[in-house]
Amino acid sequence: MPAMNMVQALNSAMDVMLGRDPDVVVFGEDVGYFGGVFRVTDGLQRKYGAQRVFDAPIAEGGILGIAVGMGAYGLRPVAEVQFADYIYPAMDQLVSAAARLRYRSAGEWWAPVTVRAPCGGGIFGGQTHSQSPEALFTHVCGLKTVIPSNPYDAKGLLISAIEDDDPVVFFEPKRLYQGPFDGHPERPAVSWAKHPLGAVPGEHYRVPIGAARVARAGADVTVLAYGTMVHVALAAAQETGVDAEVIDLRTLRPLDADAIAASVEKTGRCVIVHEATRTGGFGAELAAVVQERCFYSLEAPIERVTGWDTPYPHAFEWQYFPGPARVGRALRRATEG
Amino acid sequence: MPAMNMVQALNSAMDVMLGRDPDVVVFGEDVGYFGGVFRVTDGLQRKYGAQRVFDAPIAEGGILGIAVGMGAYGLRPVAEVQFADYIYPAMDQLVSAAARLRYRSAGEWWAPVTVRAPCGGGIFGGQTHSQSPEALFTHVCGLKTVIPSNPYDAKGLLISAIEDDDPVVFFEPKRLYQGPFDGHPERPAVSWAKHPLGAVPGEHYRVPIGAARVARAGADVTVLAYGTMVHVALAAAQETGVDAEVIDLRTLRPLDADAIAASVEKTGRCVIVHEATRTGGFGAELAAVVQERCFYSLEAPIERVTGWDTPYPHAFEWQYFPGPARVGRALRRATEG
Amino acid sequence: MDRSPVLRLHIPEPKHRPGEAADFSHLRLPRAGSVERPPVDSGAFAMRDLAYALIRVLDDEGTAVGPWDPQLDADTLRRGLRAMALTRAYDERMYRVQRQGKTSFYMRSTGEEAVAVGQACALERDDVVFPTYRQSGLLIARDWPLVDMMCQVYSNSADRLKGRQMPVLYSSRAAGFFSLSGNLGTQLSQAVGWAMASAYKGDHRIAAAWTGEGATAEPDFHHALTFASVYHAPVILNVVNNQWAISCYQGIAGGDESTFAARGIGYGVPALRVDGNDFLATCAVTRWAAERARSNLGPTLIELFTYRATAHSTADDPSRYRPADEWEKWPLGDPIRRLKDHLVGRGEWSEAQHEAMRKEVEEQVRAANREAEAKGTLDRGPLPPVASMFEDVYREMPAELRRQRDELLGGR
Amino acid sequence: MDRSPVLRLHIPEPKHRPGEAADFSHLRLPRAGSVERPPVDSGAFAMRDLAYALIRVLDDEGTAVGPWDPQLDADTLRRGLRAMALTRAYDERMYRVQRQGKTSFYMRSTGEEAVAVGQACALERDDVVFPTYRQSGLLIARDWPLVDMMCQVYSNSADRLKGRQMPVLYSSRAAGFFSLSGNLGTQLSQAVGWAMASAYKGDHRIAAAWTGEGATAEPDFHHALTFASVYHAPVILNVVNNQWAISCYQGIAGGDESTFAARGIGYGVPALRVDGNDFLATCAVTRWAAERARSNLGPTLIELFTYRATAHSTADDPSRYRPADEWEKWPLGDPIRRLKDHLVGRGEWSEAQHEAMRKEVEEQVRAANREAEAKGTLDRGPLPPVASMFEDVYREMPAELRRQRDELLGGR
Ligand SMILES: Cc1ncc(C[n+]2csc(CCOP(=O)(O)OP(=O)(O)O)c2C)c(N)n1
Ligand SMILES: Cc1ncc(C[n+]2csc(CCOP(=O)(O)OP(=O)(O)O)c2C)c(N)n1
Ligand SMILES: [Mg+2]
Ligand SMILES: [Mg+2]
Repeated sequence: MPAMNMVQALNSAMDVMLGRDPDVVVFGEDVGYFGGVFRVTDGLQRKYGAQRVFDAPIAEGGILGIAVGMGAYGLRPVAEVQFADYIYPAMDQLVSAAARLRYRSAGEWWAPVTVRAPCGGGIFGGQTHSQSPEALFTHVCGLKTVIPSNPYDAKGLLISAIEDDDPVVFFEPKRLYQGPFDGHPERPAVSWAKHPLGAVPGEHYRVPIGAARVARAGADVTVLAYGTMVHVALAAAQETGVDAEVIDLRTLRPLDADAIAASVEKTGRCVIVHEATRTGGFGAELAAVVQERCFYSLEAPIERVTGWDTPYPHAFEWQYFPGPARVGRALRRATEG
Repeated sequence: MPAMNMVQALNSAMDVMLGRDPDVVVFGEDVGYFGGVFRVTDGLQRKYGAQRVFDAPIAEGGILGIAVGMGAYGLRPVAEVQFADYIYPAMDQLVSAAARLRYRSAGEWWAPVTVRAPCGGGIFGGQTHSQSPEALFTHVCGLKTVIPSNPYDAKGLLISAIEDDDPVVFFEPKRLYQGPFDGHPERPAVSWAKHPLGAVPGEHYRVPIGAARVARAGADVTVLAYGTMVHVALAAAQETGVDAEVIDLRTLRPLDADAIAASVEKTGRCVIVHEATRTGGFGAELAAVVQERCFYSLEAPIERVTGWDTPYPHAFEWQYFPGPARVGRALRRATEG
Repeated sequence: MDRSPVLRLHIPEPKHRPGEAADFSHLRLPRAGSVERPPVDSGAFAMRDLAYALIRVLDDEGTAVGPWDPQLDADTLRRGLRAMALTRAYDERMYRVQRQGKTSFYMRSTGEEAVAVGQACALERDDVVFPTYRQSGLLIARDWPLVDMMCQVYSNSADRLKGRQMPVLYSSRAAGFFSLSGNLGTQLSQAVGWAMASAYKGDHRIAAAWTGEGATAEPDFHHALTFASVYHAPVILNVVNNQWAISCYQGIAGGDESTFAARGIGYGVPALRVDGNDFLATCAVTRWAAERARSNLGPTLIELFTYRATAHSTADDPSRYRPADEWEKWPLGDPIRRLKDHLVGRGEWSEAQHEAMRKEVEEQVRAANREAEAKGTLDRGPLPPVASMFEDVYREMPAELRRQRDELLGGR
Repeated sequence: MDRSPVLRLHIPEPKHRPGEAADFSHLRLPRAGSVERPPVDSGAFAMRDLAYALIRVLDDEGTAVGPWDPQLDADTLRRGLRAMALTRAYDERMYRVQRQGKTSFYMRSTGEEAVAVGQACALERDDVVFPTYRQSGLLIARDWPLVDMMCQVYSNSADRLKGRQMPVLYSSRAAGFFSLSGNLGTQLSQAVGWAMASAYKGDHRIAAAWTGEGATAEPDFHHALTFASVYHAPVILNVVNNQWAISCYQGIAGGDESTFAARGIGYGVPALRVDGNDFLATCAVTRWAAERARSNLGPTLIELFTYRATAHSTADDPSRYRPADEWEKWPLGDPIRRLKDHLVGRGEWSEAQHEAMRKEVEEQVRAANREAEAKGTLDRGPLPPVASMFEDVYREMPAELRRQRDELLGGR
């Protein structure tokens, strides 16, 4: 099986879908001729032509607006927002249109739109190239939210998203594009080629939306994580020696609450990790669900390890980032609590 | 003291602030000559002139954009978004500009903007005149979020918001404008004149942002609520006979976590009520905080009673609305759990 | 540098307010027939003066004159007249049932019937329209059953939208009528996307979208013009300038500084400005734009100059913000009367026929309403099944929503 | 209706791509001095042809000609020339230190110096500017200390912005330079709001804002034009059309269909289009617009036609998407060379003086950089205190943030 990094895996997902389905079109700022500022759409315009893979004006709201219209026609648009930090101008079309069209028309019209956006810190992008705004979308009924943590899932989930008849917000942790990132910025990047989940089939396959994955089985504490933080959690477990069960959520909405509950019922303890700001982050929903479903199994407070409640500061990226040390301390607290 | 309904109290807050501070300006769609579709700015243009109270083009993003610029100049703009459901086009200016300006300029510039928007259901407004999107703002660091439940607080909080040097999103539960609403739509509206918190001083006073209020003292279970749901919770307590301590949060961010923790530590049980959709709603953050702070005092799972995870349907407003019966059942479950 | 005079803030004000007499003498209304009709492949720059003109076909005597006369046969015109009359009768009836408490809300398009009906006449039945709440006439012109529309207004048991939407926020895929949104403007860029998709697929169908002049300030108007221009989308973008946006006169949207049609020019989108109360003219400009779109020449922006004759909605009271006699004084008249006069002048219609038709459409509306009310009204039901509330949020109901539905049904 | 030909989707393409030779022969460049200068109280409609023209003062011999000649004295011009040269030298140095790994990122304005510097020359020092990342020349023209700018680029211990912003996202309230945002376009409507506030207060100060041509597609551009038009805001809205938005040529923003200046007309905003590489011309049009704004005549839209000579940023490689020789072939030349030639032609400058000045500004930059590096670089520090990360989220730090700060400091 070919080894792919996450950029290649995502590219392959679009390649496969453009090849299979003439209704798939791909567009966004710089995605056409250039192939995207992160090269995720590299070569696709050359292969499928400018009518199917094209550059769009710098207007995220317009990009989503036309995507909804194309979806209503019957296409499966895949729109890129260049950074998750720039998704806000598209908020109205996402919330008021994409997420509501099927409901308000009682199923007459719908918008099978996939919105891809790189998220998270780790590239010294400062506060406007590092954000993780997923919780603004997981609150919106009608939207699905997906965040992969590795090339294999990235491709399978993106294919599922494109084939999905509901709008999907698909966040790509940019720090993982080139290699698994265990939270230690000082270490040289490791290649996805050396990671089992960097083995990615070239052909069509799906990873289902709504199903979590056990990234590490363990007995002492359940760690709920997604995206970059899966790898940080794995590093923290290894470094602390805490026998953590690390669950890679993969999809935030619909949430695989059964998998979560099964694990927490087993371990009796839970640590939630995300890079997004703490207050009102998706970790809050996870904590609420866990205590609702597993109250009588819980032996310690559910811990949240998250980005601080500040914008992502350029100079303090690594003090902001919830790294293995912070996660490790939470693992200890949770297992000792 | 004059009896005021919530519309009058809010109007009085702006009147007082326009009178005291020449840097206060009020604008929005239909707020000028007409006085607002809910009459909240009625008479203010006549009294203070069109330069201070004026109509704006139908562009919530533009309204917030000019508000941020005015704030940067040194004014204290009070902008109305006609319905909270129409705040999404302003998302980028709120999140990327208003909330970030002070931080990114290290205090050189800031945007003391107050954004008022009627929220919540109860007027057969369907999915685009009934929303409660507060959780999209409570997740955003740099913003404060306020939701009053009565005329006295509404005036005092709005004055505090206008005087605040940070941007404040101020949601007004429209169902409470004319009278306290206990969740029984079939009952005729009760007048605020008959409610102690309908007695509102005509002059300047503040209700501090960040301080919750005990709406009803009780021993058996803590109910966390805000806006319309405070009254529903009170009705549920009365109807079930459960001795609930009902806390009116008033401010969601900054949250009065100490008041919450003190109550839950006392009662050992907690029910959270909001009208907004459940998944990722502000109730999730409340549940997370409560279990973090009071884990060892909790005797039953924290319950969330919320709007369903669907848009607000026109014909089923009252089946959607989390009324006293649903809250009452949660009170029973929490006290029996 | 000289720094006087001191700056001051300009706040636009309409010419007249309640208590004053309306006066439209400041309007520059070109003679009917006086505006040239450029070829459909003209560029935005070359034909830019049309954005400041006013295309009129019917003159003061009701005669069709000039290069924009669409030369419609009398049957077509009688059909249009009837659709306009039916729209008005429908509006009046629905307004009344709202007042009777049978539903929550209603919005009429009185005085603007030549917009939707006249433009429908220029479109193919399978072109898809992306309207606002004030183009119900599109459905009526496409012969969509009144009963179906009424069931939506009542949110009743036969409402295809399952009681989810406020009255008048119709949807009819079968009629090529896109689901109406309460969020102003959003349909504009969606229509462009739909049209781009149609072009991408080598389809024949074009799209048309409408906005009020007030909502042109929303970003979607800008996005629609930008994207339509860049990709030459086969779309017609219509601004219905009915002078008012709830309580705000069109100056608050920028109408004192320019026309709304002129917005198009700067984007390279050809723009036409038309007498919105002249059925022949609205049909003619739309035909021009449709031909342009179908010939891969790209989008057109049309401003339809008209007047909102009644309140914004049943929740509104216009006497609070505009002179009582504005509609009376409105110089472009009543679109129904004007088309009737034209047909009468051509010897193709008579006052008696008109009166009979008026009664007929009223009866048609009354009968439809009886049928619709039998299927339920908002105040008394029957309504759709309450559990349907949980459907269509997603294509398949996720587990959490099933749980919530069961909670509601189980009274837990 | 004839339904052929079948629709097809148009995707704009630039004339040339990598591997091909650049060619600008399609550009219509009016002769210098040939465009009229209307009175500042002209309406957008009356002067609409200027949006399609190109105001040029310097002719091919470097002589200032025509009605737009701002008749600047030689001292002013020499100051402008020096500020442009300093901007370029500063950019080159900062580009180099980024390449050396001393900071994360950098963006140059090479080839566009006459935009910021020429326009600064027409504004009062206390007017407030709302720039993008490519108008650092505004700070330099306002004599803001290079060391301070460099400390921002390094996010070092002396960075007034406490290491929070990416390089070049400066803020200087003292220089009337609004805090730069990474979110394209947002500053445009903010400038309009600031200008409205200034007008409301009876102030003298006006605002000016800049956007790239690419970002005109964002809603804020539309909002800025709409609100500025409606309230006659004393603001100058500038579109820097440097032909590229990262990898997208200006046609993707609509530039093949119209000019960006022309966008203004439809909103009733007078529009000027200017040779952005002609210092005299950029200064002259800005003066015109500033006089208009200060006379309560409202906003002006200016398109500055120029070329992005270098990469978008240090993260970009333009050889992947545009011909290598475009900058060389760009017919409007290098703004520094053009102003130098003009001064030399007037006998007010010489090649030797120019060379000396070039060395001088380089030395000035080098010295400043030594000073700045001594205060820290991103890679080696010292940086601001880490706890400062929690400041300025709110005016007062809320309890929850204090707790988080303590958690960080306590290593909990
Ligand atoms: C995004 C958004 N903002 C505000 C509103 C509230 N609103 C509904 S109709 C209306 C006025 C629209 O005026 P116009 O566009 O001129 O259309 P008209 O009603 O005249 O047909 C307003 C402000 C809304 N529905 N959506
Ligand atoms: C809202 C938003 N969307 C996208 C981006 C990413 N981005 C940064 S610069 C740029 C291109 C801007 O081009 P233009 O406006 O022409 O300015 P120029 O770089 O040419 O000066 C893009 C797409 C952004 N910063 N903000
Ligand atoms: Mg209108
Ligand atoms: Mg550019």
